[in-house]
Amino acid sequence: MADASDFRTAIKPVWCPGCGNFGILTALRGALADSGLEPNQVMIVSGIGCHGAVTQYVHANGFHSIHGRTLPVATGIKLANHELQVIAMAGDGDGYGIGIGHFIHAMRRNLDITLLVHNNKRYSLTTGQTSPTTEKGSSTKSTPFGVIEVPVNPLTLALSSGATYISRGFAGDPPHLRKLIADGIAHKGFALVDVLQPCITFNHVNTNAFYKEKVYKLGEDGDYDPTDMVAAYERAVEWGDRIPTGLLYKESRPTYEDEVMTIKDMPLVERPVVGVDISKTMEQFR
Amino acid sequence: MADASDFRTAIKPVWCPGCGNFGILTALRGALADSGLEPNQVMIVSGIGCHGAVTQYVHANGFHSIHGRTLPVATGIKLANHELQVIAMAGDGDGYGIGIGHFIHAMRRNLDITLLVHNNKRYSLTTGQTSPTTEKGSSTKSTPFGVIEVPVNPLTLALSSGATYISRGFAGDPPHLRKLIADGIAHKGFALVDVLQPCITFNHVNTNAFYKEKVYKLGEDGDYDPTDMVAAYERAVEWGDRIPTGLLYKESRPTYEDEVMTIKDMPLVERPVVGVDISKTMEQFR
Amino acid sequence: MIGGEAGFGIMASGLMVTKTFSRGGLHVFDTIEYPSLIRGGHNTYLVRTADREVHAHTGYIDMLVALNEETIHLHKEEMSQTGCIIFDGKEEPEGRFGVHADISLFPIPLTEMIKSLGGKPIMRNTAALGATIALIGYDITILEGLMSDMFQHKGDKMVLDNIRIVRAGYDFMMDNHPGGSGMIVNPLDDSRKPVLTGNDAVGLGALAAGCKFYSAYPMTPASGLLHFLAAEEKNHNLVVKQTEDELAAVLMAIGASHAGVRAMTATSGGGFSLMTESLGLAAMTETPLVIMEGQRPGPSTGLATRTEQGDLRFVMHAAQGDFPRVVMAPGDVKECFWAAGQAFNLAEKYQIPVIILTDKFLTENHRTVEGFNAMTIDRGLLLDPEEMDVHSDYKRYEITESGVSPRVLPGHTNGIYNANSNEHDEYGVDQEDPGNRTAMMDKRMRKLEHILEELEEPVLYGPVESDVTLISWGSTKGPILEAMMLLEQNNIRVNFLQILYLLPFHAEQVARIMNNAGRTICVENNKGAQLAGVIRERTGLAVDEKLLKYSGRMFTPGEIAGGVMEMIGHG
Amino acid sequence: MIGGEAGFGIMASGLMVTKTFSRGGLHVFDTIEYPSLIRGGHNTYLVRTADREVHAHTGYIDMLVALNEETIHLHKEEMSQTGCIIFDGKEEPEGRFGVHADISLFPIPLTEMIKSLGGKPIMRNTAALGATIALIGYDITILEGLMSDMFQHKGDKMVLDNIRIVRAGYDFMMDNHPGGSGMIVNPLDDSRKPVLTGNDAVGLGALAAGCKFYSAYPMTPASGLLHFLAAEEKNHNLVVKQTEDELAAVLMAIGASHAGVRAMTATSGGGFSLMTESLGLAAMTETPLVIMEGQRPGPSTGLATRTEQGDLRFVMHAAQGDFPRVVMAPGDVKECFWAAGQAFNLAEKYQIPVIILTDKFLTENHRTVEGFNAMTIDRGLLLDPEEMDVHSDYKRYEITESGVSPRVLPGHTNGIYNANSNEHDEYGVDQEDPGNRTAMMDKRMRKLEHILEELEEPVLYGPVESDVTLISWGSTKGPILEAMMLLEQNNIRVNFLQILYLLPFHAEQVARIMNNAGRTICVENNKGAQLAGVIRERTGLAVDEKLLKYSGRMFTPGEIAGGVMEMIGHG
Ligand SMILES: Cc1ncc(C[n+]2csc(CCOP(=O)(O)OP(=O)(O)O)c2C)c(N)n1
Ligand SMILES: Cc1ncc(C[n+]2csc(CCOP(=O)(O)OP(=O)(O)O)c2C)c(N)n1
Ligand code: SF4
Ligand code: SF4
Ligand SMILES: [Mg+2]
Ligand SMILES: [Mg+2]
Repeated sequence: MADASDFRTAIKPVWCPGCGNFGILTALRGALADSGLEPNQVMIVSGIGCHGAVTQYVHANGFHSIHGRTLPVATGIKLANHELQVIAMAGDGDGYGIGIGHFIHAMRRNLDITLLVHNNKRYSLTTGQTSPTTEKGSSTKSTPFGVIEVPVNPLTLALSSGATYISRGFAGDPPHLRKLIADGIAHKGFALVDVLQPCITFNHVNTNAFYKEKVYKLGEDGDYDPTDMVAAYERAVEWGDRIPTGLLYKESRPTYEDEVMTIKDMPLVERPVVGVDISKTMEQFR
Repeated sequence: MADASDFRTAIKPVWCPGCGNFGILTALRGALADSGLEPNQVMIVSGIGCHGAVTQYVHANGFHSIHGRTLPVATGIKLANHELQVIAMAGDGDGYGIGIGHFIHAMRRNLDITLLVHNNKRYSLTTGQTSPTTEKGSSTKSTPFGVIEVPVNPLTLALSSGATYISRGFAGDPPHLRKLIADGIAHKGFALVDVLQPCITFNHVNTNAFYKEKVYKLGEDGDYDPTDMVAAYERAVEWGDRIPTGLLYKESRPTYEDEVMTIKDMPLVERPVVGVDISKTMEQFR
Repeated sequence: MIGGEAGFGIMASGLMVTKTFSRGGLHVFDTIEYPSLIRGGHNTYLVRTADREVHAHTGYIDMLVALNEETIHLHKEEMSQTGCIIFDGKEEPEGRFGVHADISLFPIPLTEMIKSLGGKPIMRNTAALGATIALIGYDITILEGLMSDMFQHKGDKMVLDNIRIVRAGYDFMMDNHPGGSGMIVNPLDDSRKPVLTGNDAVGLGALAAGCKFYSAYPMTPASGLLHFLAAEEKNHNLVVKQTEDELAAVLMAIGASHAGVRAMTATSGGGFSLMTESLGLAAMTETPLVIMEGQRPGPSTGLATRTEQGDLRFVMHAAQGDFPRVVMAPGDVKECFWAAGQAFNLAEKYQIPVIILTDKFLTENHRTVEGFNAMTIDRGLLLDPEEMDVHSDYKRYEITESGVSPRVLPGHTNGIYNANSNEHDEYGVDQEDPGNRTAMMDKRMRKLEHILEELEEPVLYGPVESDVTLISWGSTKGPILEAMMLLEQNNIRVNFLQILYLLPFHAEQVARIMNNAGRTICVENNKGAQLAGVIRERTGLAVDEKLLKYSGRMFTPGEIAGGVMEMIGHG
Repeated sequence: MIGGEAGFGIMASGLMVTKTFSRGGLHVFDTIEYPSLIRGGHNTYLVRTADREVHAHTGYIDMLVALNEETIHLHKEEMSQTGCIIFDGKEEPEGRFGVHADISLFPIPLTEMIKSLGGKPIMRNTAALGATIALIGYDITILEGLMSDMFQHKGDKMVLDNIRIVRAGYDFMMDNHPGGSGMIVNPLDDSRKPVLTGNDAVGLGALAAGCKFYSAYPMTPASGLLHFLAAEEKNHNLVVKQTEDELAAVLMAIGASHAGVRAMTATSGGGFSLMTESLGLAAMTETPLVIMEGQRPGPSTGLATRTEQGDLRFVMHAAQGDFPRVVMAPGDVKECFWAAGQAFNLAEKYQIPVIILTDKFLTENHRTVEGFNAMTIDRGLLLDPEEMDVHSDYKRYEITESGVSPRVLPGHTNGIYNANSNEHDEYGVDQEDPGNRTAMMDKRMRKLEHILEELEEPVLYGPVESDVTLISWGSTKGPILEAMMLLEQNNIRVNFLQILYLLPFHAEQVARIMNNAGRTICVENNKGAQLAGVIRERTGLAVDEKLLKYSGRMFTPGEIAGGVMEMIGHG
C-alpha cells in the first residue's frame, strides 16, 4: 500500500518559503495514503493560481487546467471514469471568484469529488489583488483605497447549494487538515474542504499567527452535530475572534454517479467505441 | 406624474397567450408608476429568454443584452449614472444558470439595483429544456429520463450572499407582485424579486393552478419578521404543499454607490471628458 | 408549403408531409422558417419532393396550405404560375385574396370539420394533410401508415382519431374536386428513405463513431442535437449532460475525453464564444475534442432562428496563440454524418480540437438520405495497458516527427503524467526554457501538415471545363447544385468547387483549379466573403466575383443562377 | 543587468537604475524577465541607456550585477567582450566562474556590508546600485535624490538608511577600484525624462482621453494597467472595478459606456476569450468600447509572464458574425499613449469596439519618453440634451450614409430607446425582416470604409529606396529600428514598414510599398506569421521571407539583423 512519500515527485515546489501551500501539500499526500489509494487511482485537477502547480508535486494523474475551471474538467473526468478518485483543487479567486458558477452547480449535482480550496484571500500569483474572500476594507494593488464589498462566504453558499460534506481546514495544522481531506475522500458525494491558507507575500492580515490565535475545532468545546443544518449555518457565519474549523456539515444523499443510469454497470470509458450499431436508431427517421 | 399606462409601448408582446410574463409586465408597469418614476428615469436591462423582449414592452430606457449577463451590464450602467433607476430582468436560466456567478457577486456588492427573475423553471425560448430551478425528476427535451440534480434555491443563495432585500412574487397575483417590485425599488440596495412564473407551453407541472393552490403570503398567517435571517432561511427552504411569497428578508447596509468615493458628489457621467490634466500624474514616472 | 401562426402545429405536420413522400421512395428537402419566438410569429414549413435528389428549396411555392389568411398574403408573390392554395373556408372569397387568376383556390372548412369530428383545433393541420394528398393524387394509405406509427405510443384511440380526420380532409377533396389540382405526385417505391436534419445526421455520426459523452447548453440551431442524443442516452449508453453554461459544456467534454471517452459538444456562435478559452486548453494539453458550431446570423444574438455563414474566421482563429485545429464544413445532411465520424478520428489521431461548422439551414432542415455504411474508427496512438506495462519512462508530450505523441488513459501506474495548460516539457512539467518552447510549438504545429495530407482534396462538381466556377463552403452546396441545373438550362457551363476543409487548407489544389477556371464566383451566405478572404490568404488569388447574401435567409437556386447570370452579363 | 532569484527585490532596483539614468536626461530602455512564479525562479532586469533614443535591448550585457552565482552561469554567454560582473563576494574565485578573461570581475561583500550596517538582506541590491554607479563614473547624487523621493513616504529614517547603504556600495568601489570599469556613463542634462511602461502609457492616455471607468480582472501582462488606474482613482475621479471575471469586466465597461462614460477594460488572451461574446454585443448595440489586449505566449496558459504576438487573428475575428471593429497595435511606449486616446475617439465616433493590441514586451518594459501634448477629444455624433429637446421621432439606429447614427445618453424623455442584441429596426425594436437585416448589416459595416479613410497611412521608416523592406507590427518595432542600424553598418539598405492599424487595413498603400520594395521580410514574434497572412489576404501579395521567433522572448536587434543577412545571403 502506498504511503505519503509515494505521492511525492522529484520536482521542488516554487512556492515562497513559508507559504501555506506547503502544509496543504503535506496534508494532501498524507490523506491520499490514509485513504488507501495508489497514485494511479488518483486524478488531481487544478486551476491557475499559486496552488495550480500542485499537480506537479503530487505523484498522481494530474490535469493543470485553466483559471476557474477546475470543476467542470473534474466532472467530465469523473463521469467518464468514476473509478478514478478525483480531487479538484482551486484558489479562492479560481473557485469562488471566476469559477463560482461551477462551484454552485457542482454542489447541487453531488458528484463524488473532493474540492480543496487554497483560500489565501488574495490573487497571489497575479501579485496580490483583492479576491472574493478578501475582508472588507483591505487595501491591495487593485483596491488601494480598500475593498468595499462584503466577502463571499463559501460555507453558507455550500450549505445553500446542496453540498453533502462541508469542512474547513487550516494550512497551519496539516494533521487536522489531512484528516478532513481523508474524510472528504471517504465521503460519498461532493466534499468541500475550504482551507485557510496564509500567503506570506501578499496577505499581511490573515497570517499564520492571525489564524493560530483564532481557529478552533468544531466539537472541541462541547458537542457539535454536523448533521444539523441550522447549527451549521450559525457556525458558518462565525468569523471574528473565533474561527471554526473541522467538519461543519454532512449529509447523505445519492451521488450523481449513482443516478446516471448509463454508468451504473461500468465506467463509461469501458464501453466499446468500435462497432456501434445505429440501424435501429435510424428507424425513427423513416 | 406618470401612471402605469405611460409605461406602455405600441408593441404587442409575442408571448404565448396565458404566459405568466404578462402578469409580470403588468406588475412592473404598475410598480414603476407607484414609485413615482418617469420613463426616462428608468433603465431596464434584460437578458435572453422569453422574458428578454420585455424591454420593448415597457416604455423606458432599455438594454436587451445577452444571455445571462444582465447584471454586469446593469452594474456598469448604475455606476456610470446612479441617478437612473436600474431594473435588471432575467430568466431562471439566465439568472440562476449561466449567470449565477454575476448573481452572487452582485449581491455582495449591494448596488441599488432591483433584479426580477422570471422563474418559469424551464428554458422556454429554446423550447423547454431543463433549467437550474427545474424540479428533480422532471422530464424535459434535454432530460427525457428525468433531471437528477437538486434545483438551486435562489432565496437561500441570496441570503448567503448578502442581498439586502429578498422576496418572491407570483405572476398570477400581479397586485401583490407590483407591491413587491415597488418596495424593491424603494429599498436602498440590491433587491431580488424571484417570480414564480407559469410557462403554459413547456412547464406542465408548475402551472398557474399548481401555484394558486400552494402559495401563501408571508405574514398572512401570523407574525413574520423579515429581519430575522434564521427565520428567513427556514422559510426559504419551504417548498411543497405551501410555498411562501412576499418579503422574505430585508436588511439595511450601505449601498455600493454609497461607498464608491468618486461618485458621491455627482454621477460619473457628469464628470468632464475634455480637458483632463495629466501633468501631475506624470511626475511619478520621473 | 404549410404556413400559419406559431403554435398551429406546423412543424409536426410539415414533417408528416416530408415523411409521407419519403416513405414512398421520393427524395425530399424541407425548409423550416420561424422567428425567435415561441408563439405569435409566422411559421412556415416548405416541402419539396422529386424522384431525383433535391438539394434545396426553389423559392417558389406550388401548393400552399394556409392555416390563416395572413399566410396567403405573405406568400402569394412566391406562388408558381399554376400553383394552388388550400385554405380554411367554405368558398372562394370575393377578390380571391388578390392572387393571380391562374392560381387555383381550394377552400375546405377545416375548423368546422374538426369541430364536428370532435377534434382539437390544432388538428386542422391533419385534415389539411389529407386534403393535400387528395389534390396531388398521392397514396393516402402511406400517410395513414405514418400516422399510425407516430401516434402508436399514445394509444389506439389517438391513432384512429387522427386517421379519421385525415380521411375527412381527403374525402372532402376527392368529393368536391375529384380532378385534383393538376399536380400529380406518385410514390416511387417502398424504400422508405430516412429523412434527417443535419443535427440528426451529426448525432447519428457521433453515435456510430462511438461517442459516449455529450455535454451541451441549449442554443438554436444546435439544440436539436442535444434533444436527439438525450433521447438516445439509454439506447446507446451515453452520458448526455446539459451544463450550467457553455464553459462547462466544453470543459466537461475535455475532461471526459482526457479520461478516454469520445466526447463532444455543440453550440452556436454565442456559446462558441464562451468555449474559446477552452479550445486552447484542449490544444495545449493535446486532448481530442469535437465541437459542432451551428451558425446563425450575428453579431450577438442577431437573428436567433435564421441562417448565415458568418463564423468561419471566428472558429478558425478563436483563442490566443497559434495551435493546430481542424475546421470542416459539411455541405449537406449526408456529409454531416461523415463529418462527425471523421471529426472523432482526426481529433483522436492528432489529439486536437476539431470543429464541425454547420448552420441553421443545414442543422434544422430535413432531407432524405440513403442509409449509411459502417464507420471506420481510428483512435490514433492510444497505448493500451499492455503496451504501458513495459513503459518505464513515459513521456506524454514526446517530441516526434509527426508531432503526435503516444497517449495513455489515466489509470495506469506507468502512465502517470501532468496534463498541463502551461507550456511544458515532454513529461508535462512546467518548462519556461526558450528552446523547449520553440520545440513544443513546432511539434504541435507540425500536426497540421500531416492532417492536410490525409484529408480528401476538394471536389469539383460539374464539368472540368467551364465558363464559370462557383466556389463555396458549407450549406450553400444544395442551392448551388440546384442552381447549376438552372444555369445549364441557360447554356452556361458551370462547375462548383466545394471547400469541405477550411483548416488546414488545400491551397495548392485550390490554386490549381482556380488558375484553370474561367470566371470564379465565390458564393457565401455572409457579408464578409470570408472564404474569399481565406482563399486569397492561402493562394494569393482573388476570386473574380462574390455573390453574397446575408438577410438571414439561405439563397434560393434561382437567386444564385440569376446572380451568376447578371455577373457574367448573360441576359 | 541585475539578476537573481525572485524575491531578491530585483524589479525595484532595476527601476532605480532606469530612473537614475533618465533623471540624468539619458534615454533608457529596460527589459524585465521573470517566470510565472512568485518566488524561487530566476529574475532579470536589463537596463540599456544611451544619449540617443534606445528602442530595445541588445541581447548582450555590458555590466552584470549578479545577486547569486547562478546568475553568472546563466548569463555569462551573453556578456559583451569587455563587460564586467559585480558579484557578492570578497574576491575573485578560483576559475573566475568560467568567464572569459577579458571580462572584469568586481567582487563586493554585499551580504557582510548590509549586515554590518544593520540593513535587511534585501538591501543587497541597494549597495550594489551604489557600486554600479561608482564603476561607471555616474553622478551618485542623482541616485540619492531618487532614493529620497521614493522612500519619502516611508519616513526620513528609511530615506537615510537607504542612502547610507547606497553610499557604502559606492564608496567601496571608489576605494577599491578608483579606475572604474572602463565604461563611463555621464548624465546629459537635468530633463528628468519620464520612464513609462506600455501599461503606464495606455493608462495615461486613457486618463487624458477622459476615461472614467475601468473594469478589469487581473491578468499578466495587463494587470499593471489595473494597478496604475486603481491608484489614480481618487486623483482623477475614476471608478476602477476589479470584477468577478472577464465576462463581467467587459460587460460593465459596455454598461458604463452605454450610460455615457468613456469606459475601458484590459486583459490578455485568456481573458479576451471570455470577452469574445460581448464584443458582438457592443457591435450590435453600437456601444463604444475600448479593450487593451496584452498578448503573452499561448495557447492556453502558455508562458504567462513571457512575450509573444500570437493573438492578431484572434482579436481580428473574435465573436460570431461580421461586424466592424478597429484593431491597432502600437509599436512603442509613446504610441501606446496615443493609441489609447485615439481608441476612445474612434470607439465613440463610430460606436464600435476598438482593440489596442499590445504584449508583455511592450506593456511591462520601461522606456523614456518626452512629455505628451494635449489630447484631442472627439465624441462623435453625441446629441446633447438641447438637441434632444426638439427631437420627436428619435431613431437610435437610423440608417445613414456613414453608418453612424446619432447617439443619445439614457435619461432624456425624447431619447428613450431599446439597445438590442437582436437584429433590430432603426428604433432598436426586434425586426426579422430580410430587407431590414441586409440594410442594418450594410449600415454597420459601412463604418469601416470611413474609418480607414481617417486612419493615418502606414509609416515607412528609413530610406524610400532599399534592398530590404522589413514589415512588422506592434512591439517588434523597437528591435527592428535598432536592427536597421546594425544592417546599415553592414551596408544593407533597409527600410521598415510599420503596420499600426491591422483592421481596417490600408491594403492599397501596403501593396504600393511592397510592389516598390526589394526583398520583403515579415518580422513577427509568433509562429503563424499572422501579419503575413493578413497582408496576403488583403493585397494578394506574399512577403518574400518570414523571420519568426516564438520562444516566448522578444527578438534582439542582433537576431533580426543576423536573420536578415542570412536571408539575403549577406555575409
Ligand atoms: C481567464 C483568466 N483570467 C485571468 C488569469 C490570470 N490569473 C492567473 S492566477 C489568477 C488569480 C489567482 O488567484 P487565486 O485563484 O486566489 O490563486 P492564488 O494565486 O491566490 O493561489 C489570475 C487572475 C488567467 N490565468 N485566466
Ligand atoms: C451564450 C448563449 N447560450 C445559449 C443561448 C440560447 N438561449 C437563449 S434563451 C436561453 C434559455 C432561456 O431560459 P431562461 O433564461 O429561463 O428564459 P425563459 O426563456 O425561460 O424565459 C438559451 C439557452 C444564448 N442566447 N446565448
Ligand atoms: S505568493 Fe503567497 S500563495 Fe503564492 S507562493 Fe507565495 S506565499 Fe504562497
Ligand atoms: S414559452 Fe412559456 S415562457 Fe415563453 S412565452 Fe410561451 S408560455 Fe411564456
Ligand atoms: Mg488566492
Ligand atoms: Mg426560464
